[in-house]
Amino acid sequence: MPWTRDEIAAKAACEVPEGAVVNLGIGVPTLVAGHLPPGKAVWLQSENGLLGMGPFPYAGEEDPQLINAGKQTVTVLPGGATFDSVTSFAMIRGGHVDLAILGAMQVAMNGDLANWSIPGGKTMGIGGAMDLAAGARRIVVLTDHVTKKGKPKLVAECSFPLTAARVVDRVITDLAVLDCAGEGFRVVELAPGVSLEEVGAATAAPLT
Amino acid sequence: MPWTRDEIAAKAACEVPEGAVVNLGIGVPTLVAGHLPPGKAVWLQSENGLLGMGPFPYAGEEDPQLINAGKQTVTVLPGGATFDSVTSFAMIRGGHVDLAILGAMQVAMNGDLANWSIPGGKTMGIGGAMDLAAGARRIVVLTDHVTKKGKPKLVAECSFPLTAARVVDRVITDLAVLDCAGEGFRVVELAPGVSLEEVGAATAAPLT
Amino acid sequence: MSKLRPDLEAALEGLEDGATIAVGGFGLSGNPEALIEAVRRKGPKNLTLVSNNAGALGRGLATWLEDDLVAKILCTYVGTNQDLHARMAAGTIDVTIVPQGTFVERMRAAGAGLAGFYTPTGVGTVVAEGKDTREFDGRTYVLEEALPVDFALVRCRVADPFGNLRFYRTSRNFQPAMAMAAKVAIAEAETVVPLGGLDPDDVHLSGAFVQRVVHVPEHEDVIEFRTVREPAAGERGEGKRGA
Amino acid sequence: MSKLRPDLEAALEGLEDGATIAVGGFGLSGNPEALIEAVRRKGPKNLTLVSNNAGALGRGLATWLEDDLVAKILCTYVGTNQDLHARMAAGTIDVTIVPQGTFVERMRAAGAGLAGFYTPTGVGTVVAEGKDTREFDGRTYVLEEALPVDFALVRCRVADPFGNLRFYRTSRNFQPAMAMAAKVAIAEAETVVPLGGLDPDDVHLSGAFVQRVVHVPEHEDVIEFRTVREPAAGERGEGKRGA
Repeated sequence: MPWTRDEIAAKAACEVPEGAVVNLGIGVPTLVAGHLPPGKAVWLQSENGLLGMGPFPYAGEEDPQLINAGKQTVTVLPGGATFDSVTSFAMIRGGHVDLAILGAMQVAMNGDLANWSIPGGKTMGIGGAMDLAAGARRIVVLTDHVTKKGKPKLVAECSFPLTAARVVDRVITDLAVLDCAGEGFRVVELAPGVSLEEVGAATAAPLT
Repeated sequence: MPWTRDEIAAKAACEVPEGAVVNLGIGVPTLVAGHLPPGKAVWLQSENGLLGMGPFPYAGEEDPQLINAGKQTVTVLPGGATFDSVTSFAMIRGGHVDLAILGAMQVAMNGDLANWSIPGGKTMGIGGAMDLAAGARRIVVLTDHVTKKGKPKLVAECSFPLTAARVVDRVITDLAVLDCAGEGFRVVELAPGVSLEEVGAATAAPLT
Repeated sequence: MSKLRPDLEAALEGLEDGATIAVGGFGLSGNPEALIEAVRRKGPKNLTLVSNNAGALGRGLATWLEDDLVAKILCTYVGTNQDLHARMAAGTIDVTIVPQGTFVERMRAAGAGLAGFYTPTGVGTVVAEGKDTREFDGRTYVLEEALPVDFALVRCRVADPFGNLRFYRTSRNFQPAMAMAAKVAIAEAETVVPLGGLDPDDVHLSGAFVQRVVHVPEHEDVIEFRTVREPAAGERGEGKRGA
Repeated sequence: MSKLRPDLEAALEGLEDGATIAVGGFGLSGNPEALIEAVRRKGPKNLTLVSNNAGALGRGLATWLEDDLVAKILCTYVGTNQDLHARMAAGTIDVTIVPQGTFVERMRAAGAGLAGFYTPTGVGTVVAEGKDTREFDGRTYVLEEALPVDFALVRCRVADPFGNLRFYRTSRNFQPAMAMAAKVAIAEAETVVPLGGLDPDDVHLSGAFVQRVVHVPEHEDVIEFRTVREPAAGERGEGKRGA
């Protein structure tokens, strides 16, 4: 049985080392925060200028000038710090973010990532996506294995505009955990009841 | 009669506009602070990370962690701010310092400045000199017109290693106030009792 | 010589048609709301707007689009800015979308007197097309150039008459870099304190980078996505993001 | 997971022969004195030292020269550092002198993930010799490359267990950029507060840039030039400078 969104997020939470500085992208990556074991010290970075992001505030305690990169009201944990965007992206590009967990439209077997624009679609923008993809020390992508129309998202070569080239280390989908291995995807783990053949059929690149 | 060091500094003080951000170099430029009219708001910058530098502290009030770029104990005025060297040199190179008043070994008629190294001499270093010369909006040089051995310091072309090329606007010496005018030095004012001929004889470049 | 201006109109002196204006704030948070509204009233045309989002929900800088003040936009994220989507679709506005780190670093470079820098961001993507690339230690970087602006409009928590500024929480964002990059940086301050009212170590941006200050205690600070947690629940949830 | 180390030796773990070490402080002010002394005791050889002044008056980093720990120095000003002058004259040390703004910006670039930048500083001088230059808008700039280091030793006023740092007055100087540029940034803190002991807006350098913290309440902070004014005199005098 394929993993649910929450199960994918729980898998991803295991990728987060103690004490790590982590940036969580839009979509399923967001859910990872909820699956971190209590007591595990993880420093969530929000690229609008916050490290040590806490949970949403209690109703009535929202601060309009304390938001995350999704413009949602958040809180700051003890030990958190605020800074300007120059410093925030210095942190990101300079390799001081240990891990970015991102969504994707396509991931290629060589690690190419496409997650910002669909040709012919409405352009939402780049935001911090390209800096995060280029700068974070490790990139883990969380995504459904195929699109809603059943098309593979793990491909030999991206057809969508790239966010960054050769940056993705690992992909966690509803079907499997896979590493980008250059000439193909290396299967690390299969979802319970999912066969290698099923994963292969849903992937537009070799499995190695 | 040639101007004294203090008279040179007083002349230079007239070059400082109200409200200006000013960096004062080593030697005679240092004396300019003492000649600013009381009540004239001037913001002295010290490139080690201080804007709004005040006078020396009273004895017993020295703070070893509040120094100027000459490593002397200083104070900070109300409205002053401290910052790191990255920000300090961003300020300097980015044109946010209105005026730098510097010493010189040689100044060329095209504005070339040499004030950091004498060939064969002991090298003291560059410090902030090159950034100030390249970055401040206006450069005024205070210097004796000739060396202790009587050699002209205002020249057609610098023989000493440059600090920056084509940056000096004005030179105030013991003999005259002169502007760097490309093909020569333009005499703006003569010290009392000093003739144009005397200045010309002491200058190794045309007067225009 | 105070940099305090008596009102918004005085603060905007010299802002004319064709100006390039950077405006601080992330989405609708930490915007210089009064200055934005005052520019709208003034009505300069043919502006180039440098802003992360260029407004949202029909508010803030979106009102400049509504009034057709803006000919060009440099931004990083369009997102839910329907006014901008509509104008992009209609082709009535020239929009350049750049990576956020490059966006702010280019302004920082302008303010710091640097002509450009080599960044890894955007290499191998459309962002690097037509730009110089170069290898350093086996990795490819793209040359991005400084982005100076004519005016910067920023919002801060505290200002003094010299223009020393202090910001609050995540409303600092692009504001310091924008001020640095501007010929004329105008700070809209919630609080104005006398000289000495800020400890030297508490200043976030030195007055050397700020030309004018205007005191505007009131601000709305629209929350775009009000997210809260249940008092009982112990769950963490930073929610979705997207800019 | 605290970054606090129990003692100086633990803080210096892994610092070996041949390391490139950046050390904060301006002259003898704001130096990480205890870390400097601990490195001396440890005695690694063949170091590359990145420091504005490399010590003075036979103190601070000058003791590393005395013990022949240093093979190369990158600095901006030698000044009154007689130990360094002597070794330069004897040719027993490889010294590169660079402009101070370039010195610190190169470390900032390394910490910010940028490979290099174009600066106007040094154009037309020996500093630009052998380096690429390029024109932007009619002005010439020289390409300076990022300067990463293995270790940074910095001194701060306040640290917390995550490594968030706050500095005091002009002792901030090169320390944030050096920490950013380092694989391992070690902060010697006068005071250590618990997490939350620093307001988020009061942090000068985020713990993301700091790997280790060691608590050293005592520090000497040598004054190189004690300059004072007469209580009676109303004169201003900022005195001579030179670094």
